[in-house]
Amino acid sequence: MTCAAGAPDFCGLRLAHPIINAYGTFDAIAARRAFGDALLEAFPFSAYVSKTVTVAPRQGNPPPRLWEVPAGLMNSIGLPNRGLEGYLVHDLPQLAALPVPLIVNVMGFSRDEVATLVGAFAPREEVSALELNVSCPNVETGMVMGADPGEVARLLQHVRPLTDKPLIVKLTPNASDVPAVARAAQDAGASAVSLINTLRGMALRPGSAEPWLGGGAGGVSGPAVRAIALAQVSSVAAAVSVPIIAMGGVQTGAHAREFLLAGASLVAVGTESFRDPAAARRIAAELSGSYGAPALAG
Amino acid sequence: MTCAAGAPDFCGLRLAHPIINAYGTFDAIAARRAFGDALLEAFPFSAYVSKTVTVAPRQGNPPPRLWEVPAGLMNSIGLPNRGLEGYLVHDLPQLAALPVPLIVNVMGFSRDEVATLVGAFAPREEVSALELNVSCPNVETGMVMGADPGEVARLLQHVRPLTDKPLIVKLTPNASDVPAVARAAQDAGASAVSLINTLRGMALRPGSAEPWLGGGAGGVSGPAVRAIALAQVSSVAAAVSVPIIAMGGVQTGAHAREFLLAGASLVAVGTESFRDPAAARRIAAELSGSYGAPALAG
Amino acid sequence: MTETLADRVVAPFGARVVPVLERAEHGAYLVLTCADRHGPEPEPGQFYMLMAARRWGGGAGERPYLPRAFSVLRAPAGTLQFLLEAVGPATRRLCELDAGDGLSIVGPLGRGFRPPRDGRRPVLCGGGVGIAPLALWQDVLGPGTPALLGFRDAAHAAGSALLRDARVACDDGSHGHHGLVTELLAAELDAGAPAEVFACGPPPMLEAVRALCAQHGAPCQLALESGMACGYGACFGCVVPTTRGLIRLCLEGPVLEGSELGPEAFAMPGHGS
Amino acid sequence: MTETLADRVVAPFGARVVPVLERAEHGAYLVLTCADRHGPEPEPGQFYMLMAARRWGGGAGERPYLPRAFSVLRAPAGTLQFLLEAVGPATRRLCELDAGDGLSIVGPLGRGFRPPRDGRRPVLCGGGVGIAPLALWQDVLGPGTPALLGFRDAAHAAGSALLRDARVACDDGSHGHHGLVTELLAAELDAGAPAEVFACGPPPMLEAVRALCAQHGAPCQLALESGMACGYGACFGCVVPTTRGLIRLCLEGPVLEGSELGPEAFAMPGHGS
Ligand SMILES: Cc1cc2nc3c(=O)[nH]c(=O)nc-3n(C[C@H](O)[C@H](O)[C@H](O)COP(=O)(O)OP(=O)(O)OC[C@H]3O[C@@H](n4cnc5c(N)ncnc54)[C@H](O)[C@@H]3O)c2cc1C
Ligand SMILES: Cc1cc2nc3c(=O)[nH]c(=O)nc-3n(C[C@H](O)[C@H](O)[C@H](O)COP(=O)(O)OP(=O)(O)OC[C@H]3O[C@@H](n4cnc5c(N)ncnc54)[C@H](O)[C@@H]3O)c2cc1C
Ligand SMILES: Cc1cc2nc3c(=O)[nH]c(=O)nc-3n(C[C@H](O)[C@H](O)[C@H](O)COP(=O)(O)O)c2cc1C
Ligand SMILES: Cc1cc2nc3c(=O)[nH]c(=O)nc-3n(C[C@H](O)[C@H](O)[C@H](O)COP(=O)(O)O)c2cc1C
Ligand code: FES
Ligand code: FES
Repeated sequence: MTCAAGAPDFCGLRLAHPIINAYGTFDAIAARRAFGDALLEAFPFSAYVSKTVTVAPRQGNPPPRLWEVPAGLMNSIGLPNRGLEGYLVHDLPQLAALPVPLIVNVMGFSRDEVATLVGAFAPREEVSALELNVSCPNVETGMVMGADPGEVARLLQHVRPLTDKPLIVKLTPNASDVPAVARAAQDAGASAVSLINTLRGMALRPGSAEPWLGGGAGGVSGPAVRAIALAQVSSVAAAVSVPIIAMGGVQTGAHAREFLLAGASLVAVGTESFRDPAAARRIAAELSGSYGAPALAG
Repeated sequence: MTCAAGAPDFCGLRLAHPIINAYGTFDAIAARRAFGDALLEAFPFSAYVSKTVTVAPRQGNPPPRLWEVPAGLMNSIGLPNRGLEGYLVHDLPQLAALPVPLIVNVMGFSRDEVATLVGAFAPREEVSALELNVSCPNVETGMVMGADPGEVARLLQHVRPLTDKPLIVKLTPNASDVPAVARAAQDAGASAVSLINTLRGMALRPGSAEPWLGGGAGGVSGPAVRAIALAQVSSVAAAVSVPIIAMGGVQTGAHAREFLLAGASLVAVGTESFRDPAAARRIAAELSGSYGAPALAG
Repeated sequence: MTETLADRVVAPFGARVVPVLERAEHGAYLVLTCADRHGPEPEPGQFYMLMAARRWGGGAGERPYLPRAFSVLRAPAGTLQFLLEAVGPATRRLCELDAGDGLSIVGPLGRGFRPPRDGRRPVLCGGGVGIAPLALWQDVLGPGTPALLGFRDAAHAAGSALLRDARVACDDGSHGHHGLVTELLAAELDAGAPAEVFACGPPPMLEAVRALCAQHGAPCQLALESGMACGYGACFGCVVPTTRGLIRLCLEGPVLEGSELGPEAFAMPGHGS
Repeated sequence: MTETLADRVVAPFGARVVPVLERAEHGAYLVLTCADRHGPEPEPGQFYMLMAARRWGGGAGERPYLPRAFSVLRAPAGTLQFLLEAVGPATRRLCELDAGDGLSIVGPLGRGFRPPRDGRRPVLCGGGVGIAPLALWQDVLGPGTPALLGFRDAAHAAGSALLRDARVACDDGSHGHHGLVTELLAAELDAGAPAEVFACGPPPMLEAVRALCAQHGAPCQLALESGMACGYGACFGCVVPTTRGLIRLCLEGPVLEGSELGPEAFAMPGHGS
């Protein structure tokens, strides 16, 4: 199921290249406001995954939500979103207008909530695939569901019958045996798995014993976690045959290629997009070998 | 059980300051060869933990054993050591001559092997405490034993009766529920716990799909893992009342203080000693507030 | 996309590396001028995300890693100017840059100042490095626009030369009024015709300005700070509490209406210095 | 401690920051001279672990983080000289340093060259940046000691001026003998009295030297490379396979006897360039 740097076929979707966005790290609606139509003309991802949707609207965690770590970022965003209704009314029409297939990431606090979300998107033609977030380290159940193979299997058995669309399961890296969870997901009907989500971390407010982040703990991403991500992707690839979306600290085409060599079908770019909103374009170009270093622009 | 930056009492040992070495990152015998007696006069650690001893001698993993990651190091050393007999004959007499208490780190591939090791050191007056390595990510059983509360409890029940010395359990960070493992260790008689060991990682040989490290996967340490370590120490501190030895990316007195604030009694310095063999002296001085930045020496 | 509002100048998509043309010290501050021949002209109050093109990282505590937000100070003919104060690893690295070095920029970003309402006369009020966005705004509003600026000491008060006819308050009495800039502002609000205040500075100063303007019934537009990772709405990290709930400052601000803010907007760690 | 052997000059305990005094380019190489008034005089073949005192990090791929090993080239009166070739993030950063910049050093470390045995005449053989440890050794052995040096091209061959009366082989024919330095060595071994060879260079060259010397029954001392994290035996990372098993190169080397090495010592990724 791995593919070279060419045009990949992912769960039946034909994509222009293997680089997509990491869930929750690129708000295409906001980016459109910041960069105008140029964003659509040079859209950097071959598929777009929207930020996690929950049944009820969420404000997210109180600020501060960010802490810079050596070669990385720790965040405690807390899944702010308009809720299912708000997403269907406000976000979906705008995201459907993007020039690439749309993957919707959903999260429920119980199996029934996940079923509600999957059921709501099942009939939507605008939606090419669904992703189940069972790994967000910021919300109690995410940690628990995604860390246990049995829990993941029961969830999949519950929601798999509700849709024909590809169902991707995002794995948590904070588990003793990630490949076992991946295998459980595959055996219960997952079409693909994605990893890694952020690693649980913490920072203190300088000079105090209080946590810096409004949400207490946070999740670490960026280059600091890349070697850890590569190890997990490689072990999961040895355990499953469904396609893998790999991510964690990808900054260059060479990094993306390493994840493909380790067994991934697609590679997602997250934190690097914060340093350059068009980073994924450069990465896709480097991957396909067509990239020349730019001169000074000024 | 936490202590401020003063002279800590750790499991009955009176130590000059809270900074010790991270297991396997400082070979005092080798350092004595490189730096001569100056090492003993300015010994940077308040207690010395020797590299993991196994029953049989081990060559360790084939090279390459090192890979530099962003803000950190990945290693796959594989616990090279002379074995129990060699340690008792060669290493112990030399380490007993160090000016600080000696903690011996042991690892067995079965409960009986651990018992052999604990039994062998129990009568040795030169040894102030024993540490059980159940977390080394380079050896198959380490991952398994340390990730499961039941396994750890059974191990402790087996070896706790064999010695009156403090028994420290080194936890693995590659577990779904590290506090549960810590609690199991405490309930089964562990005198203290230490964390974090390295996080499982991997690198590829440039331009190939083969792993770079001779041992395949490796363990990530250094500043890249500090926020992750702080989160784990903080959760473990909330779960146990025995003292905690904290480590992971400590580079400054401020970092050490954060671990103490998060609930640790001692702080270990590992990778930073590779950048400066006397780093722990600076860190201890910064912690006690007596450190002035040095001028250019040349 | 229905939410695309023509309420701002939009940035080119992607980071561009431009050369630094000049560095000029102004007491405790540095003004960095870079070329940006192809970028749009920024509006007063907009900002850019900046990184050194080389060696961004490896500073104190192995940081910086992410870019940082900086208000545009002025933008004369195909160039951009930023006002920097070295407070941490990123600003220290930027302050090392010299002519010819590369600067990675994304912007202009965010919503800047809106014109004063109801014919009110504009009053500018800045504190410390927060005077930066007021310079370009004063150029647009007209050189006569009063600028009340507060600083810590003489080395910082040197920055007041960057605006026209600034009236200065200094904490240590070394320069102008001995006291807080909000004392100058209170007098100014009492004195003249109905005013609208445009302010930028440290959170306690902004909170004092907000409270003072509320007392005087004067509208105010406040340029806030908040820890940002991306600057373009991607990370949801920069939120501040408002009467509309938590909003992304990089997208809805950095300039917000005083009337939609309460004291809690200025009481968070990491929001401003 | 029974294993403390007086087989080496020991280093002061701890890293010290010393100022760079001079940078001098020699074709593709840089010679960096720093002060080290209080350090001991190094022995030929010993090495130091180096880091830039500032901005060590934030280079390509967010590296370097760890220090790197460098042979001492020469050590005239209270100074140290290193020969650098920019091949990655650490060497690139070190090559940026200029007079006045701080260099963090640990050393001298390791075991250097031992004198030739049985009255054998010494022959030096170096390749590329591996000529570095031979310079000080030639000074000690005497200026007449033959030095056979191999380089890739003319820009690199410029480094040959750092030794006395060097005979040069160049891959591209631009300088001296057109071919491999081991061809010069074979001729030299055939020619004179029984020799002992001292060599340093890329792994394939060292392996060729080892095999050639074995053929000729000439002992050889080879200065090897290996990826190092600490340089003082702490990390067990730098091991190389020998007839004694895996040994820590930083502690037992970097100079090893050819007789204890086989081809596998030169066939590992990360061991030399
Ligand atoms: C819209 C906007 C415009 C701005 N304009 C200017 C300007 O014109 N000129 C100017 O000098 N500054 C400006 N700033 C402020 C500047 O972006 C910040 O001061 C910047 O963070 C400094 O980075 P640093 O690395 O130097 O300092 P930091 O180390 O980032 O320290 C700055 C503050 O960040 C917090 N902090 C400390 N450590 C961390 C960490 N590890 N992770 C996260 N937060 C941490 C603390 O609260 C600290 O006081 C502006 C900010 C915004 C949002
Ligand atoms: C005893 C000794 C003496 C030396 N003397 C000299 C000298 O006098 N002059 C000199 O120029 N050099 C010398 N070297 C070599 C020098 O230490 C190395 O070339 C150094 O690693 C270069 O660092 P870098 O970051 O520039 O390049 P690196 O990126 O470290 O590349 C160098 C090699 O390291 C490997 N590598 C690549 N990426 C990584 C990674 N992430 N982690 C680990 N390994 C990686 C590859 O094999 C690569 O070819 C010596 C080495 C030793 C051991
Ligand atoms: C600010 C931020 C917000 C994120 N939000 C989500 C999210 O809503 N859902 C999710 O599954 N993962 C989320 N992630 C995790 C990313 O999808 C990704 O797994 C992780 O950042 C590793 O990739 P990177 O190192 O390239 O950023 C978030 C990451 C960041 C940095
Ligand atoms: C080279 C190296 C070797 C190590 N060997 C051991 C070991 O033998 N036993 C053990 O329990 N931990 C070992 N560790 C883990 C360290 O004790 C420590 O947990 C880890 O490095 C985190 O601390 P640091 O970031 O300060 O290095 C080793 C770490 C390194 C870098
Ligand atoms: S800085 Fe990322 S959303 Fe505002
Ligand atoms: S480099 Fe660490 S043991 Fe040799």
